[in-house]
Amino acid sequence: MDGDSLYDTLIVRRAREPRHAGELADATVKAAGNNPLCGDRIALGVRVDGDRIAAARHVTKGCAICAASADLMAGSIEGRTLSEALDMAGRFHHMLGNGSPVELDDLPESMAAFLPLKTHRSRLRCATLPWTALEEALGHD
Amino acid sequence: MDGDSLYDTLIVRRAREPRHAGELADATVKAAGNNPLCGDRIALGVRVDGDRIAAARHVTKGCAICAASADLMAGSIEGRTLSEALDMAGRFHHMLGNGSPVELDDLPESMAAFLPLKTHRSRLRCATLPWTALEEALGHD
Amino acid sequence: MIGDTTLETKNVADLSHLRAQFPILSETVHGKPLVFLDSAASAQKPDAVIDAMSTMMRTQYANIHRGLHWMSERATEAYEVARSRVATLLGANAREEIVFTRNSTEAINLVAYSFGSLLKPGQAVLISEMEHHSNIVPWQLLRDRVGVELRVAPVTDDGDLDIEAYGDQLSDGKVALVAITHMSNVLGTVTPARRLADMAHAAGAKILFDGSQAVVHRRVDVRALDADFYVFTGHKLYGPSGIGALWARRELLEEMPPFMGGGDMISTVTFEHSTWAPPPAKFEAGTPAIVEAVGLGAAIDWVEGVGFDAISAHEAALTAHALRVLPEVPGLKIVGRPADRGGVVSFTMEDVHPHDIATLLDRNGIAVRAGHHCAEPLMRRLGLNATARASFGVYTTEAEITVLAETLARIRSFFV
Amino acid sequence: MIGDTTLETKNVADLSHLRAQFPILSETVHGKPLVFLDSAASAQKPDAVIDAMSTMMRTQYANIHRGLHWMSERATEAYEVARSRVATLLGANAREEIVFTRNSTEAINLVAYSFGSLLKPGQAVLISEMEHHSNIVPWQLLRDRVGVELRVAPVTDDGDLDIEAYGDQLSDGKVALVAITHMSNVLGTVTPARRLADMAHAAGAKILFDGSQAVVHRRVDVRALDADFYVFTGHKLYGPSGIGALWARRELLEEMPPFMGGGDMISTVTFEHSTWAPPPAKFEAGTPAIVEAVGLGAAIDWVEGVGFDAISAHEAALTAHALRVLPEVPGLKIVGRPADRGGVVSFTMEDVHPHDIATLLDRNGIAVRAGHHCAEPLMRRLGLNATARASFGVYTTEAEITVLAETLARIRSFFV
Ligand SMILES: Cc1ncc(COP(=O)(O)O)c(C=O)c1O
Ligand SMILES: Cc1ncc(COP(=O)(O)O)c(C=O)c1O
Repeated sequence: MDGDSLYDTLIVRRAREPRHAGELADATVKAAGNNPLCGDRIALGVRVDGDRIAAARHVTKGCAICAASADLMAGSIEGRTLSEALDMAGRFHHMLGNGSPVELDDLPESMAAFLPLKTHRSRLRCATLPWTALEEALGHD
Repeated sequence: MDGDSLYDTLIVRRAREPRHAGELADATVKAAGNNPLCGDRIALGVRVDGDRIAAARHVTKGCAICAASADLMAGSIEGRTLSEALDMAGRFHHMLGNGSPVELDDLPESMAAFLPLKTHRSRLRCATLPWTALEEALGHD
Repeated sequence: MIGDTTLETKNVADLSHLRAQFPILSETVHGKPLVFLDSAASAQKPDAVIDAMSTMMRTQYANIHRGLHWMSERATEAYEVARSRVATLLGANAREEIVFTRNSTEAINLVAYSFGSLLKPGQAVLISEMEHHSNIVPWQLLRDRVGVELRVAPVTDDGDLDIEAYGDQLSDGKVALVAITHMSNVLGTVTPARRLADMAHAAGAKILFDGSQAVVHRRVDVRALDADFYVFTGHKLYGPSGIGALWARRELLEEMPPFMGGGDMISTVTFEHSTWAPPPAKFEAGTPAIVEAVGLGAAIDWVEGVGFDAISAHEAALTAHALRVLPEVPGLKIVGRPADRGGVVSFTMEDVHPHDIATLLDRNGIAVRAGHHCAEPLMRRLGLNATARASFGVYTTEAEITVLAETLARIRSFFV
Repeated sequence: MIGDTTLETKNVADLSHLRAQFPILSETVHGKPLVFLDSAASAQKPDAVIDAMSTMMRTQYANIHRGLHWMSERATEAYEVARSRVATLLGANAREEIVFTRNSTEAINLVAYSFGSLLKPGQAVLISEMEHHSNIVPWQLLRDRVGVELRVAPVTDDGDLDIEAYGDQLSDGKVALVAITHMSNVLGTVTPARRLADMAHAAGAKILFDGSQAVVHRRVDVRALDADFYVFTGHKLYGPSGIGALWARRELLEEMPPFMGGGDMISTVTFEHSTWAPPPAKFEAGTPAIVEAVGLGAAIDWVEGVGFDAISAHEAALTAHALRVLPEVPGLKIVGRPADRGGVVSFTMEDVHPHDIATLLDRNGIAVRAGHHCAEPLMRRLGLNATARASFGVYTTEAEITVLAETLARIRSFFV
């Protein structure tokens, strides 16, 4: 679409056909994210096994960016340790922050799809909402 | 003073050495004028004899323009009928108003000293205050 | 109204001449020419306004009132001339009936604080379901302060005010004030203002119109409407930010206590007791937005130069065009079908969130708004979280609306 | 401070370079070059400010917040950058502690309404005898609304705050808030702010400084002052009209209820109940003065570029010069001899009313203010109806003050 890298096919596809959507019946940790400004809403369920995330699922009602971010996040934290997941959250925030260019090394390559948001700051929260919910979930663990 | 026609020597002289200042012991009509914005204050006493102004005196505390206007007014209304005096008041207001150029015919020539006030609208009330007090005095007669 | 009376079709050169007066319209966004369809949020400014403001600051600026020197007298005069412009715009009886505020919001809050302080528990304020937050929250704050009741007249499924229900709300005679929009910023609905005023008055209520949107699109005459209060905001009327106005009947302004205290609104001050200047000064505490008032005056001059007949015909044509081409976009639904409407069109598109619509339009240079448009209760009534909204100004062209529709179709195809 | 550290004596070319940035300074008045000695009422604007405003309106304007498109994002960013500039100017901990208002007056009224609504009968607000009406009337209105007591700390014959009496007023612990000027607009008095804050805090009171004059003349650091609230107005700081700011400690802003209701200050709205956005948004209802905030940011940049050290040294030199040459004018009396003063000098002249002084100066191109300067109670304390006041800006020259003195001498000779 007119050379638009923001709505990367990845983002649109994941928003339309999420792979990690749904309730997690045996979740050990839950969190909700809510952006009153635009009505985005995410419910996150995580099953923690020891210090590892065994499974993560989300129910997202919102824009494509939020939905795709939630789904990509859920996929990428599964199997990671808690501290690895929190570290990823930090990197995600940093990637979209005002700071210096980021090495994406430790983030799944797919996350680069959100980079154009740096020039759409009003939409930043759509992408970071799932990660903020995750941080809250694990912080409250 | 730098070609200044507003502070015409007439105005400055009359402010400094008024000819019609003071209380009028046997005044039949009194009125007070007050400009809270600048603190100008005038007390006017008029003795009306039949339909004629037999005498007029003022006590003015204020700027030179107000003081001179009060004194020139008092001088020019003495001996006039009430309706002549009110007419003069109307002409004075009109002279300084936004309207068309005025014939000064029926105003004493001295009044022309106030004409430059047309470009100092913030000072207009200083000159008109005595006349407004007069109108009030006679209106209340 | 569509056809040869529009600005555009009458003389296309007119519109390009007119567009040339808005410097921002030649900007590009993400490499595409700017298509600005967000005028209901805030309109762009013609040279006439920008220049009036800079010229004042470059050649004739000083604080107003109480200044005895030339610059101050000139500035005071310019400020008061702007007040007269507003009075003429609204058909007010006198310039003293115009109070300058920052915007509509402050004007409504002024009434809520000042007129509101005269209300008593047992009395009610009546608003509608389609109000902007600016015409809801001040009354909630008043309710919580004073204990009045806050009533809400519903809207129909088409997005019109439910007149019958409005009448019912008035029927017990407890409503002291109706505060209602003259035109909805979400649906474009133009309310039947004169009828609402008559009904309010018959029930013993005063009526305030939120004219933020209406004043831009049509000639408003507060006397013909028989209004008691009318508010609008300068930045939507091609004027500067930071300036708006309240019109109110002189008797009301005289009765009402001051809102804010400070310089210029007093007659005398002692520590024990102060007395107030007559309106409008009583309501303009402190140094006002002097240059902005002058800019607003220039905006009004400019708008009057174009003419409200031409403006409303142009916007009616644009709106008709939009209502023709937008529904052809697959999955697109127009929100609301009001009986009488202005140049504001809200829509949703199946499978695409309004925020994604807005961002993708933006990447094509097209500026629309998406969200709740500061009208959450209306959104809730409509069963929506958000809509996308295209809104038209005097500089909007049919071609731009066509581009909008085409781009929306491409966006949609991208998502399904 | 006088001498080689001043802008002027350090490098005369500097000042003419600087004056060249103020287009209005090359205007003539009644055929004479403008000598603008009324900066304390409102300062003139440098090109940097005028251009920042026009450029924004020409190239990058839209309503801020909630706009997802490029123009809106750029405008929002510019607005928030301006907020950061204000935070830096005042030494605030965070930009969220800055609330944009129209002017000082609105900022004080905001505190009086919002913080004031938390006060109870039995508590008191303490002001001083040298306050501007803007820092008197809002507290009178609060007194009448809420039933608090309004106390007044006297000034000495020199025009300083009577510190002992100030302490006495605080001693019963009933004072909840001190609201006091940081610099008098009549006498030039700079109050010992940190000491006043310490005394207020020791007595359990919060303290608000009216920085309308102070912020122009000196570097202000709200943390070093240990202030709780600080207000100023943009138009005196070489910025646009229509914009000012309130700084308050974050905890206070969080505790305080909203002042006005409307768009942008809410979190969610239902008719029953609304919740508020966090500060500063909670206090900025409606579309703010966007372009004016950006203009204020440009003014602060410009002022910081000149530097507060240079500015205060320059103004100290000008004031010293004025205090040397003015008393040589026959019949002239300087009003007030405060211990610490800024670039504002009030005076009277025997046999010539201040209004006549102002008008006659004006006819010579010299702009001063005359009247009660919105400080009637102070005038009454000084036994005066009015004074004439010359006030200095960064562009004022010693030569202009010399011309003032010479012209005053001629005026006086004309009257005696
Ligand atoms: C000391 C002081 N306080 C408050 C104000 C009020 O400022 P504004 O009119 O911009 O609100 C002024 C200026 O007039 C002032 O000098
Ligand atoms: C209908 C309506 N009312 C009120 C407002 C508030 O205007 P402002 O933010 O300028 O106060 C707006 C615009 O946002 C509006 O569209």
